[in-house]
Parts: sequence; C-alpha cells; structure tokens
Amino acid sequence: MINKVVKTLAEAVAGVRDGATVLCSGFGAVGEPVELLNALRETGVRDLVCVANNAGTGDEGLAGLIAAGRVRKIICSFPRTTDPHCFEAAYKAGKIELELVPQGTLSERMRAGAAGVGGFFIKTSAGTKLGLGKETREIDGELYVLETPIRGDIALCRADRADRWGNLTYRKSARNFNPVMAMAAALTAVQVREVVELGKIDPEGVVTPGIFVDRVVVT
Amino acid sequence: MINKVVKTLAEAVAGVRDGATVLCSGFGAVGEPVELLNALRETGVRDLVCVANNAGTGDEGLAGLIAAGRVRKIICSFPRTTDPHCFEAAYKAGKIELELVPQGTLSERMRAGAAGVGGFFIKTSAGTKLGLGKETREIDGELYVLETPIRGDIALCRADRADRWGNLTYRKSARNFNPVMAMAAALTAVQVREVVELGKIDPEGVVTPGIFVDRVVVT
Amino acid sequence: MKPLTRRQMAWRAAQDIQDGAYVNLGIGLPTMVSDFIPGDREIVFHSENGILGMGPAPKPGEEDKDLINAGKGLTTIVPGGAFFHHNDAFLMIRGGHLDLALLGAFEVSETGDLANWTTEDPNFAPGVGGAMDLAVGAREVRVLVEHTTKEGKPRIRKRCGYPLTAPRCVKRIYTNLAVLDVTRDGVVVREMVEGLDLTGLQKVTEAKLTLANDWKKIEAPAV
Amino acid sequence: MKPLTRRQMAWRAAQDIQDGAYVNLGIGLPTMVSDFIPGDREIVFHSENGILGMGPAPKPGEEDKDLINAGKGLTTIVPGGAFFHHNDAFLMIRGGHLDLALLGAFEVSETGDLANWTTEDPNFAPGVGGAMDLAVGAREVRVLVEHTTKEGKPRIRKRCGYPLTAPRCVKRIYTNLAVLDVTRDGVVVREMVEGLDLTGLQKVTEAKLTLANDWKKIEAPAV
Repeated sequence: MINKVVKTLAEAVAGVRDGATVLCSGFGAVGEPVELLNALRETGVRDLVCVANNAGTGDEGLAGLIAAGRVRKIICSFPRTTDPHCFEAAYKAGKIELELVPQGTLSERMRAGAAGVGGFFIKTSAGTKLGLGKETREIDGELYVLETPIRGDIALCRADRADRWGNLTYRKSARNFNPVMAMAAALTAVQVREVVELGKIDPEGVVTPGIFVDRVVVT
Repeated sequence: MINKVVKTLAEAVAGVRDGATVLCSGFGAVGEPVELLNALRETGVRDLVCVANNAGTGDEGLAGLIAAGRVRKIICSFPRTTDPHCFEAAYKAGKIELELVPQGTLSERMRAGAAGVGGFFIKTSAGTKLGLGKETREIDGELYVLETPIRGDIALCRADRADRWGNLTYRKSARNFNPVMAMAAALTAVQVREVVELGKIDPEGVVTPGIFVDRVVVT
Repeated sequence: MKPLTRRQMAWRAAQDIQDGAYVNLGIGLPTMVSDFIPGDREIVFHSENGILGMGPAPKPGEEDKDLINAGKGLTTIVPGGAFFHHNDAFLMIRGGHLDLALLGAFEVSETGDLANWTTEDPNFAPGVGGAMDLAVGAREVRVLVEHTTKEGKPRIRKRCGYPLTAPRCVKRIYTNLAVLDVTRDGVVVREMVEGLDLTGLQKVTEAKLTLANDWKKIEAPAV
Repeated sequence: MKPLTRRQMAWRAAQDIQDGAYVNLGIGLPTMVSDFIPGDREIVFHSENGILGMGPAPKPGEEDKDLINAGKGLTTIVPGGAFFHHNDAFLMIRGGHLDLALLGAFEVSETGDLANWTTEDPNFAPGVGGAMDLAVGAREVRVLVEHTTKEGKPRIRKRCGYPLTAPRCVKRIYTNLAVLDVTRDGVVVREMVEGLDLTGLQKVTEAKLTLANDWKKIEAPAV
C-alpha cells in the first residue's frame, strides 16, 4: 500500500546530507514551507545550496536557516523581499554566496531538471550582465543564451490538501513555485493543511500528481 | 468587453491561409476538434502542414482534410491509429509528406514554441534513425540531441467548458494535446461543449487560461 | 510648465491600454495604472506569481494572505481569473503571450535599451526578479518613469549607464513631462505637458529628440 | 519443455513489480501485466495520454469515450488517479519519474539496445508514438517478448537488425522461455522454463548467454 504521509516534520526532512541542494518553495512567505525549513534547521545539516525565489522573510523558515549559518549559497531571483534581515546580515558578512537568476529562468531551469531537458536556449539575460559567460546562439536573428537544468536533492513544498498517494492541491497564489519544485528534486517533502481520503481529490483538479511527491506531513 | 465566443464554426476558422501550419489536437479521435477541422476543410484552404499525434481516424476531421488533399505534410508521432485509411491512401499515393517525431518530443517542441524557448537538448532519439542529422551534444556523459520549437499559425482544440474570456476545462483523457497546442499558435480556436458565465469556472480549476485562446465555438 | 503628478502619469499610461489586453504592471508606479483604466474597457492583469485577472486591493475584512501580487501586497481576483504555477506564469511572459508590460526604469536608451534592475549600489545585494523576463518577452514594453532623477539627471539617455535589463525592448515612455516613442529614427516626442517646448524637453534629456509633426499637449485630468 | 503462455509471461513480469511503483505498460502484451499484479500491491499505472492511476477496462455500461489508454482502448481511473496534459505526461516519462516501463520489442541486443518501433516494412508508414521517450526516460526498462519470431529467429541478438528505439536501455527481458538480465558482462539467464537448459536456450538466442549461479525454474501458475 502506498502511504506517503509521515507523522512528524523530522521524518519529512530526514536524510538530507551536508552540501545538499534544497529547493525551497514560496514567493515571499506565501507558499513557503516554513515548518519544514525549521525542521531542516533542527537536523543540524549545513553547507546547503538553497534554491528559492527570495532569500527568506523574518526569522523563520529559509531566513532561519540562513541566520543559523547553514546556507553556503543561495540561488534566487530577488533576495531582498519583505524583511530580509537574516539574508542581509549573512551577505554583508560575506557568509553567503549569491547566484542571481531571473525569475522565469530559475523556474524554467528547474522544469528542465524535472523534464529530462539537458539545456535550453532563451532570450532572457542575453546582452546583459547576467548573461555574461553563458554560451550564446543566434536563432532567427535574435540572441539566445544556453541555460542548464537545476535539480534538487530535496524539495520542500507547501500545499493545501494531499491524499496518501501524494496528490496535491494548492490555495490561490500560494501555488507559485511549489509544482515546479516538487517535480525537480530526488526527494520531495510537502507540508499540507490537511490529508484527505484517497479519491476525495477530483482527478481533474489534481495540480501536482503524487508521482512527484515522496513525503507528506500535516502542519 | 472581452468576448471570444463566436457564433459559427466558419468564424472560428476564418483567416487561415494556404500553406499554414495547423496544430490539430486529439489523441486518436479523443479530444479531436472534428467539427473545426471539417469547417477548415470547407474554407478550401490547401497546402497545409498539420501537426498532430496521429493522422486522422475514419473520414471526418483531420482524416477528411487529408482525404480532400489539403494537407501537404503531416508532423506526427503515430500516423496509423484506428482506421487510418485516408492517411494511408494519401501516403501510398505519395501525396502527403510525413515527418515522424517521438510523441514527447512533439509535445515538448510545441511547448518550446509557446514558452519562448529557442531550442532544447533531450536524449530522446539520440543514437537512432530519428536522431540522424540533428545536432548532438554530450551532457554529463550522455548523448543529447537539439530539438527546435514548433509554432502553429492556428491551433484547433476541443474542450469541455469555456467562458467568454476563453478559460477552458477538459474532460478526462480528452485533455491530452489540447493545452499545449492552445499555447503554441498565433491563433487558437476551440470547440467546446458549453459556454458558462464568467466566474463559473473555479479559478483553481482553469486548465487553459484564456490568454492562450482567441475564439470559442459551441458544438 | 506643470509636470504631471505620479497619478496623472499613471492615468496617461492607462489611456493607451486597449480593451481586452493582457497586461503585466511592474512594481511601484506602474501598479497604480490599474486605477485609471477607462470604465468601458476590460483588461486582464497578469501577475508573475500565477494570477490572471488580478483585481484591486482587497477591502478591509476581505484580505486573504494566500492572495498576493508580484510586489507581495495583498490583492484580489476578478470573475474570469485563473491561478496557475510560476512556470506557466513565465511561459506566458517569455513566450510572447502578454500584450503589454508596463514597467518602471532607472534609464532608457535612445535605442530602447532598458535598465531597471540594479544601480549596483554596493550596500545592497542585487535582485532581478521577473524584470528581464518581462523585458524580453512581452509583445510590447512601455516604461513609466520620472523624466529625470531627483538630482535632475536625465533618465532618457544615449546609452544606459546602469546594467541593462534587456537591449532594444522599450517602445514607448511615459514621463511626467512627455510621451515619447522609441523608433528606428530615434526618440520621437508625441506629447508634452502644457508650456513645454522641444528645447526645454531636450535640456533634460540626453537622447536626441525629434518632435512628431502631429505632437500634442497632454491633457491629463486632476486625478 | 513447455514454453510459457502469453498470460503466463505477463504473470511472471507482474511478480517483479514492487508495491508503490509508477509503471507504464506498453501497448499489446505488456498491457496484460496489470491483470496479474499480486493483490497486496498497490501499483500506479501511467498512460502517455495523461493518466496516472489507470484502472482495468470498464465494465459494460460504464464505458466513457473520453477515457482511453495509450492503445486507444477504453479504460478507467482508480481512486487517487489524476488527469493531466500530454506535456506533463511526457515530462514524467523523459524526466525519470517512472519507476518502470515494461515494453514490447522486435529485438533486444546483448548490450540492451532496444528495437521496438519499426520493421521498416515498405508497405506501411512508420509510427513511433511514445516508444523512444519511454526507452530513454523510465528509470528501468524491461521487455516482454516471445523468445523468437514465429519463424524461429532469435529476438535477443548480438546487435539489433531493426532500427533502434534507444541504445543500452533494457535491463531485463521476460520471454516465453526465460528471464534474462542485461548486465555489463552480457546477458545473464536468471530463470528458465522446466526442461530447458542453457544449451537449448542458447540455440534460440543470438546473444551469448551466461547462466546465473542461482538460476532457477520459472514456476508460473496456469493463469
């Protein structure tokens, strides 16, 4: 029998190694799996590469992980969102490396990682400072850059409902990076508001099919 | 006011020129916009390049377009599906060109066309006859081929419900190629079972947002 | 000579948005444009974080913390709207599905280069967000910006001094002084505020300006 | 020596599918495998046309023309299933999200090359469908095939004669005579039907076979 529901946050994040790449969902604090990120911090894991849109808000979740010195590098599009003081302190102290990636490129690179795409050409960042050093190609008279896939060792996501197969639905704009990150990691852990009986989620309305999900925990 | 609902099939397919690339949705006959394809045939347009998973079933829809000699070339993954006699007759008579593309590559090439991706590397077809002539690249020790985007001049799709903004939902496995084709053409026409009042489709349950849709007709 | 207020700038930009357009409004001043859409037009606003049909800010008591805009302020959704994930949101942007992106800027060059993501201030980590995606992807990019910096330096320049967001992407610029088009023949002045002439406008503009034959005064109401 | 029936071949392949696996069954004989999954295992079947949790064929009166499988036969969906579009269906395949693809074949080479899409019959237009995607994308590819052609020609060969679907992808082969693994050291026989020995099996196999030390008889029930 398939049952992806685990009892504790600790079980949900178990097994992450030092140096791991962690996909951290959310747009600002919306859709951020704060409790999973807190649980990851409690495991003591370090030297993490975190992939996220922002770089943490307030003191919990991704911000807390950064404040605790566990994040070696952050790959994100916009580090300074609402109340980014944990990131800013680490950045000014030279304790965190920043790889800045345009938001759509960040998302597309993870989708490529999820979809068996080994690289892809897009126009975003061509002819700009963020395009420096990238392989370029002229396609139909326009300049494109080659982008490479991103895959996580673990993705930490947040959803609204789940069933024991790991099918997920989201709530409004809290969907954001969750579906793409859930697809793009070797292991995907999701915190949800509630677990419903198998079959209660309309098969037409499943947003993330359970095939992408490994562990579900109710918070 | 936005109102994408047109009254007739003829209006829905108006303006397609000879030589156009037509994305024809459906998997076999399921999800195939048969009435739109029939209406396209009635416009008299010719020299079409049709992109589809199959090459028509029975005598209506895509099969009828082929039987009428309107399709110069078909780009598909599996021409011989249930009752493919129209295609087979044209093929044996040398009246239709066939470009065979693996099913996932076909879908991904259209997604690239929709997503501003100028080209992408995948493993599918590398080291096979269908990979011959494609640019290759070794990525992490494995052979990839470069694939190029496909865009249609028009996409003909079939959905279950629509609203006047063109938001769409589908029914079961009739979803298939419809969402990706709807995104990948300069003009997208959709035949639907019913048009509902704006706001009646749950914003969480919209599968194809109206931004991708130009014309809706009830059949 | 009376420059437009920020609200008047937003009003002016709003007048050019066609009925039925799919539009992304940048963070800051451009966001204000949605308040001035003529009432007979139905515009679909897009947000990078997965919304089409974004509505006005919520009324007190109707706030939903899971419903925010790209600037991370609370927002609403109108009937006909849809939620989707980030990847589809950027497929729409990069794939040319938006009719218009109306963005802020630090500088615009006479060839339409846009600089709006970083001033390279060493005190702050840079952030790019969706700026580059919008600049390369929207079918038309327009900019809404004060004509000069607070210190009076021109923002419409021969070449941008700040790092580019994308080269050659801006088609139209709305400032507090004028409406300008970036054309193959350079920057053309379409409209100016009352009391300003080309010489006066050129003084606060680094790019070489040409006056359109049919140029006119901006008639902005006191919004 | 008694070869397995087609139903027994499907039964044998089914026994190796782990509880909780996400599996795509190829058109034809592999489709039959779903009938023989041990009752205590929950397997999620994937279909290229956008289904996870595909169930058995519908009972009379419960057919739905909008619910078909990859072979275009009517099917059903089980509780926990999901519908999605073709692009997501192939993202799952190509991205390595399926635990297993169990496919038919014309030929398999001793290095695991698979030929299952065309015999280059000049009388028919070729078709490839999702065969290449499955062969390169699934985490494990297994093949279910008669050991020889009707004419007695071996299907497990040194090199494939027919055009490849993908090189070096097959890990295990179930035939009506044996269960064989494609390893770095060549093709290893894990199981054979009663009354067959390596010499007998080698006679109908072009690839060089090695017998596993712990090989055993296939004990297939009369299904």
